[in-house]
Amino acid sequence: MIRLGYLEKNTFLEAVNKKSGANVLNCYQCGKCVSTCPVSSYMDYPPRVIMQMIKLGMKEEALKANSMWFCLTCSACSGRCPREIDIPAVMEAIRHIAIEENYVNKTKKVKEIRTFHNIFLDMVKRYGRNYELRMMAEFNIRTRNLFKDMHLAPKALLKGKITIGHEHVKRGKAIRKMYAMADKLEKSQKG
Amino acid sequence: MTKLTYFPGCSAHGTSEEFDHTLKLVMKTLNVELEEIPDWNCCGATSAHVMTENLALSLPLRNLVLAEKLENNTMGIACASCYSRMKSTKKYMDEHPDKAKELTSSVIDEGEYTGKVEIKSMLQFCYEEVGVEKIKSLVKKSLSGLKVACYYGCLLTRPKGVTQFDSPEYPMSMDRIMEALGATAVDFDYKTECCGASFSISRTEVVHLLTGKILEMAKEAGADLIVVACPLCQSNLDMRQPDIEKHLGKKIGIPVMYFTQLMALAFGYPEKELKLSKHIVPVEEALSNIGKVVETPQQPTKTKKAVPSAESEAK
Amino acid sequence: METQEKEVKGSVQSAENPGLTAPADWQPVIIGILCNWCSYAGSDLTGTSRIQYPPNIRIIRVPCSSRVDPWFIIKSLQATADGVLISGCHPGDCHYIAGNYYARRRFLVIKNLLNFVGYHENRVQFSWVSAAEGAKFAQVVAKVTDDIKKLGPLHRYKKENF
Amino acid sequence: MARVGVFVCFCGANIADFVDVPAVVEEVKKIREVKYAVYYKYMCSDPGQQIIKDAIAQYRLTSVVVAACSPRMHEKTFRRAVSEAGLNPYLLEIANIREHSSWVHQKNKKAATEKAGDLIRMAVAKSIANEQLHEISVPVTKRALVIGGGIAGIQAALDIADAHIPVVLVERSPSIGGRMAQLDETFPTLDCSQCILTPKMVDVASHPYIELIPYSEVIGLEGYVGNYKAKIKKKASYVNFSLCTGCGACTQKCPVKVPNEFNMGIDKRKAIYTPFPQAVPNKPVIDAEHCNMLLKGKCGICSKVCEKGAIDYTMKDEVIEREIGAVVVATGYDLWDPKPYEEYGVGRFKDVITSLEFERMVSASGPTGGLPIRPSDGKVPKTVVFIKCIGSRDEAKGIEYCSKICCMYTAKHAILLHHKVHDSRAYVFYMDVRAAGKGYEEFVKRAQVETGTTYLRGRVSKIYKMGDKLMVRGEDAQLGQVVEIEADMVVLATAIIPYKTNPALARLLGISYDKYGYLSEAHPKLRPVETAKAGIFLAGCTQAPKDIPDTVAQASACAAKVCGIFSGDALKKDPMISVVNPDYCSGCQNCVQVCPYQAITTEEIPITRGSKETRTVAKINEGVCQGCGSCAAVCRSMAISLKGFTDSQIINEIVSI
Ligand SMILES: Cc1cc2nc3c(=O)[nH]c(=O)nc-3n(C[C@H](O)[C@H](O)[C@H](O)COP(=O)(O)OP(=O)(O)OC[C@H]3O[C@@H](n4cnc5c(N)ncnc54)[C@H](O)[C@@H]3O)c2cc1C
Ligand SMILES: Cc1cc2nc3c(=O)[nH]c(=O)nc-3n(C[C@H](O)[C@H](O)[C@H](O)COP(=O)(O)OP(=O)(O)OC[C@H]3O[C@@H](n4cnc5c(N)ncnc54)[C@H](O)[C@@H]3O)c2cc1C
Ligand code: SF4
Ligand code: SF4
Ligand code: SF4
Ligand code: SF4
Ligand code: SF4
Ligand code: SF4
Ligand code: SF4
Ligand code: SF4
Repeated sequence: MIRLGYLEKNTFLEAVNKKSGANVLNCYQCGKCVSTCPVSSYMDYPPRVIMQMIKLGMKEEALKANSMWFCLTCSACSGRCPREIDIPAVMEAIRHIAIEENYVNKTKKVKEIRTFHNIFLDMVKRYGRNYELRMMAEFNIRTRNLFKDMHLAPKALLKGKITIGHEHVKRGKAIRKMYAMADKLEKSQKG
Repeated sequence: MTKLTYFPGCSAHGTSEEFDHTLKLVMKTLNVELEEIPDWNCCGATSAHVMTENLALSLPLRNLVLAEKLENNTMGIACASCYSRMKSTKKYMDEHPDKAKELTSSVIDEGEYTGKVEIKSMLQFCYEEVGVEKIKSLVKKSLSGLKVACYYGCLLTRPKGVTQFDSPEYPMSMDRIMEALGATAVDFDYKTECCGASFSISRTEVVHLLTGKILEMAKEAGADLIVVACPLCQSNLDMRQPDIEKHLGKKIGIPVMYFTQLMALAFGYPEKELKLSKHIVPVEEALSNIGKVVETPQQPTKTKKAVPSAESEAK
Repeated sequence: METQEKEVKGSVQSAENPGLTAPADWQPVIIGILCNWCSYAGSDLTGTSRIQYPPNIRIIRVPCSSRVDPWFIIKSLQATADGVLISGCHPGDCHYIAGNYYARRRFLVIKNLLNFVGYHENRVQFSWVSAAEGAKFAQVVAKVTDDIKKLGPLHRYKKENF
Repeated sequence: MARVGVFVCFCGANIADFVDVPAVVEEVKKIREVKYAVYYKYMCSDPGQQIIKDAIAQYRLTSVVVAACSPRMHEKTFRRAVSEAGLNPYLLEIANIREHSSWVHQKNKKAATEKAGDLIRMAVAKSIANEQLHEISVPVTKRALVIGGGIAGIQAALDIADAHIPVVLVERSPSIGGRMAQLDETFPTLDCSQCILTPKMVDVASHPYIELIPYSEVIGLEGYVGNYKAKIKKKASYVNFSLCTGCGACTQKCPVKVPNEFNMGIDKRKAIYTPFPQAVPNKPVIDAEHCNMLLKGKCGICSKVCEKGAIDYTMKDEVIEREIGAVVVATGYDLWDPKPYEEYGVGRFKDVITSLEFERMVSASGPTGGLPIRPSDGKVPKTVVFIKCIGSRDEAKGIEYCSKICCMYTAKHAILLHHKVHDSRAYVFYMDVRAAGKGYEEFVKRAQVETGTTYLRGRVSKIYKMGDKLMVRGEDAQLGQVVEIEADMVVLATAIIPYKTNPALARLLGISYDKYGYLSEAHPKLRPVETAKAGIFLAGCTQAPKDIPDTVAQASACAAKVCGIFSGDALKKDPMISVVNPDYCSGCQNCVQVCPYQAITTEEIPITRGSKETRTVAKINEGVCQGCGSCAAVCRSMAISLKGFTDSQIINEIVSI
């Protein structure tokens, strides 16, 4: 049971609206997003329910959910939402709030998703470009699942789908500096 | 000769070499010179925007700034994912010039951003700038007999406010190009369903489910092969197909080709230029349909016979 | 108004013109111009409900708040009034479709004019009172009266004309 | 010099307890113009009124002030009394010393007395500037114009005509009947639409007081209430109706086939056609856009087969005029085109149809003989999914508002499906079930319980094809699960919208319309059938979506309003309206812009008497002016005065305090 009562100020709603540029109060719970979303069945709460949670100020529950980590930003839902809500932007907003405020969902699946993204970003940081084979390998090492997808590798290599060497951005320094500066900016914006 | 700024994206020289290669052949025939952005970097697709705000904007923005240094007004992007990131960043920067200034001055060290370069996907470029008529006129070998299902994925046409291209629900541009080449484009209701590309590595089971459905529907629609315009779509649909078949417990065996490969073929390039050996699901059988007669699906006759006509009643 | 000789016990200082003072028992004159259909009917209801309010207001009935010519306001301030209240129907309820919108717009212009000549903008107030808002009318009058009392007597620029 | 009499009332104790009335009277007597002042216990009583009447005669009073209760209470009473004494009733003024003084300052008799004195002083000052006014009488042409011949227009026309008032009914299409003629059985009682409508249509055609002008449009309206002149364009029908017997030989032989709009394009009609078998008038017209003869000068078959020689290819559009006194606009509604719902395969999937198409199919006289049929293969569908709120309540693809009737007709369609195909299964995707009306919820329950229709709460997100089935995917929000239904047919309850032609019609009539194109009523609650322009009324869906019962109620209300206008030979109007003094008018036209009733136009007058050169001045139509005074307030030249509330009256009040 959830107990509701006087809510002086729904700061969670305000924060999400501000960050996403959407107005979650517009949602009238039609569920069109839910049946549109290709991954709603993997989510703890599908988009429609997330909207309702935000409206009710259920911050912790919403931020701890895995939903926004599964969102593929495919924009299928927002293209169909009759109330024109930018749902992926809302998902992105709560994802960022969850990171900032340390609410991130702790399940293995979400961890793996985050690991992947971190590897990706590291890769780009190092080389300025990404490189699939290496990413795959690193992912497997980090998630302790050495043989995942490895059956694909020989065939892919053989067919030239994946190459062993890879290209770098020449001015790699510039990229690394960008990372540092973006990070600094992020922090200054918060503080 | 028209010049076009070109952003190949990270896959072009890896998984999607055949795309890159055939794209260049096609552009040669179309008399378009591709000018690659010097020292471009990864646009951060699939990951940056998930994790951080400023980095998600800065990675594409650096490319936009570099692109402005070339003289061309338009930039063509091969990968749908890169296209989406770059175009939405451009839209954001055009609407928030202050943010652009902040990032170009404090994060990226490559100069100013003015927003003068238009962004198009290569598909969009072929459809809008070249045009179906021109493509048709250049066909040397008609692809008649070949039935294709055009798969656009989510990011080429969505969100509408960003891409400003074709329909987000049932686009037809690639279908029209295929028809111009002589092929038959089948009705395909899963054209824009997401294939889950960004979970390709981290949540493979999701990809299996989503991609499996797309492949099945293409088969159901009677296509000999699927045509795509994005390397991520291609590798998900092609490379993972054997796994999906295992997962579904049935054979699908539908090859997945780039629209540029088929354009190159129709423009008269020999098959070996298409780099068909790179495909995991073999394409040769599908291509052997070229030249065969296709029976067009019977248009069911109207309700006529089943019902008394209104005319007889009007008497 | 009767001019009576009053004993000066203390004094009220004008907020606009600190040099001016008035007797402590000074009572302002307020002219209320009310539209027939909403606010006048509302003020009648205040009466029938026997709701009490300060006696300083003198009410003039007009068909619609849009009938209020800015000149009436200026004339009121020139003549006897220390303040003016204009009251009409709520937005969307105007008996004459949209008259109260015109009135409202004109009123904003008048406020600027008042500021320009150095009168405090509270001297002229505008309100929406419906035929059902007897209690609200009393509140509005009380507030306006209070506001004007705080401002003190109006320094009339052309007093000699009257 | 004015001679004013002042009559102050005690109202028993109501006034006298809190206002020192005798003192007030003494005070008032000091006013120069006051020739007589008196108090009495109950001024409104007969003896009280007699005191006034006697004083008028005795003191030759030129105006009267009664200091008593609110004018809203007894102004009429005292006006009557004054006029019985031979004084113009508008020379009376009332000082409201009860509601505005004795009742609201009960703790301060001194202040209340002083205030009462001021209020009387003000009334006296005003009354001095009062003028004699006379009720305005506007002659009326007792003929009504009804625009649109749907059920709204039909009902309004019949009700007015039954009161022996002539009606001109102008319908744009070749037949009256409107949308209701296209319906099968109707909710909430399921009586057959044709059975209840056709007799009314026939009544219209045969009514001695109704002039039916079909295939025509109103193209101009001039004048004001009671005195309008309408221009009506009769489109060329190429059939001489006075010769044609309606035998139908021509329509049978015509070789040109065109999609039949009456049947939503499910079948075909000819280039010469009567829209439906029960059409009124039951005469064909030639569709000039498709007739070979008119397009290419070849054919002429219909003329050959017509024994009466009724076909006339040279017929031209014709403009006629009618003088009328009031207008009822009943131009009905159109249906929203669901094309933007690409995710439902609209346009691609033949078996995704609209509700009106379904309605035509299940209609016994419809193109499929009353059976729902899949357009793709002619098979009878077994599983049918109905989707509500298509285009309605959808800001992204359609319009924001709720179309009001689709919840009900969808329930009806589910029931009708069950009646026609016994072993069928209906699913309804809904967001809310809006069934507020007499017997409506019960009707929906009937659909849910008796026919076993399954209601699922959620908006469908996608329809795709699997073989010859339509896969309908949506969330059942109650289950919290995505469901997919394998359907044979999908019916979209498309939104109701006004005709695109409505704004142009509104501009030509001088009435307003909202952002969607619906015509606007004068007040949403209290004047729902009137427009802001006197003498023009609204009935039916042209004002907002509504069902037949509401449409008919509104139409009858319009008829009552029209009959009210025509109840006397002239319209009596309050004389408290504005007039322009052309000598002062500078022609700035500020007044023209603010008048909410478009009562002000301009005219050209000679610059000086007898001069040939002219200047523009404002002119107020006394038939239209409602006396709001907006114009008087904006006129910088002080050329306008609002009678009863002139500048001098109000200024007198102000300066008398
Ligand atoms: C699928 C469906 C099912 C329905 N079922 C029911 C039901 O079961 N029960 C129920 O109560 N209601 C039902 N309705 C609603 C019903 O159709 C309407 O309430 C009713 O028809 C409204 O009548 P109307 O006269 O206002 O408009 P209309 O019927 O649209 O008539 C308007 C007329 O005006 C004419 N016109 C338009 N513009 C002009 C012009 N400029 N000049 C001259 N003429 C013009 C048109 O040609 C038309 O003849 C249903 C509606 C739909 C769509
Ligand atoms: C809580 C609430 C809020 C509402 N809010 C709104 C709103 O915001 N907007 C809106 O449009 N509507 C609103 N309504 C609806 C609105 O009140 C009604 O639509 C409207 O009052 C109906 O008017 P009526 O004249 O039909 O009935 P009533 O107002 O009930 O009048 C009937 C009269 O008949 C008298 N009477 C009864 N029997 C007899 C008899 N046998 N002989 C003589 N006299 C008799 C009664 O004494 C009464 O005076 C609201 C209703 C409720 C309950
Ligand atoms: S589609 Fe939009 S309105 Fe409907 S439930 Fe989802 S977010 Fe809410
Ligand atoms: S954008 Fe995210 S929430 Fe929306 S449909 Fe795609 S995956 Fe689902
Ligand atoms: S005239 Fe008015 S105040 Fe006088 S007795 Fe009659 S009701 Fe009372
Ligand atoms: S054949 Fe002649 S008479 Fe008969 S319906 Fe046609 S026009 Fe009329
Ligand atoms: S003349 Fe025209 S309407 Fe007549 S039969 Fe020929 S095509 Fe039909
Ligand atoms: S009446 Fe029902 S179906 Fe129609 S728009 Fe309103 S809620 Fe939707
Ligand atoms: S506002 Fe006055 S001056 Fe101007 S046109 Fe109207 S009447 Fe004439
Ligand atoms: S008084 Fe009002 S209605 Fe009459 S003309 Fe002036 S503005 Fe129009």
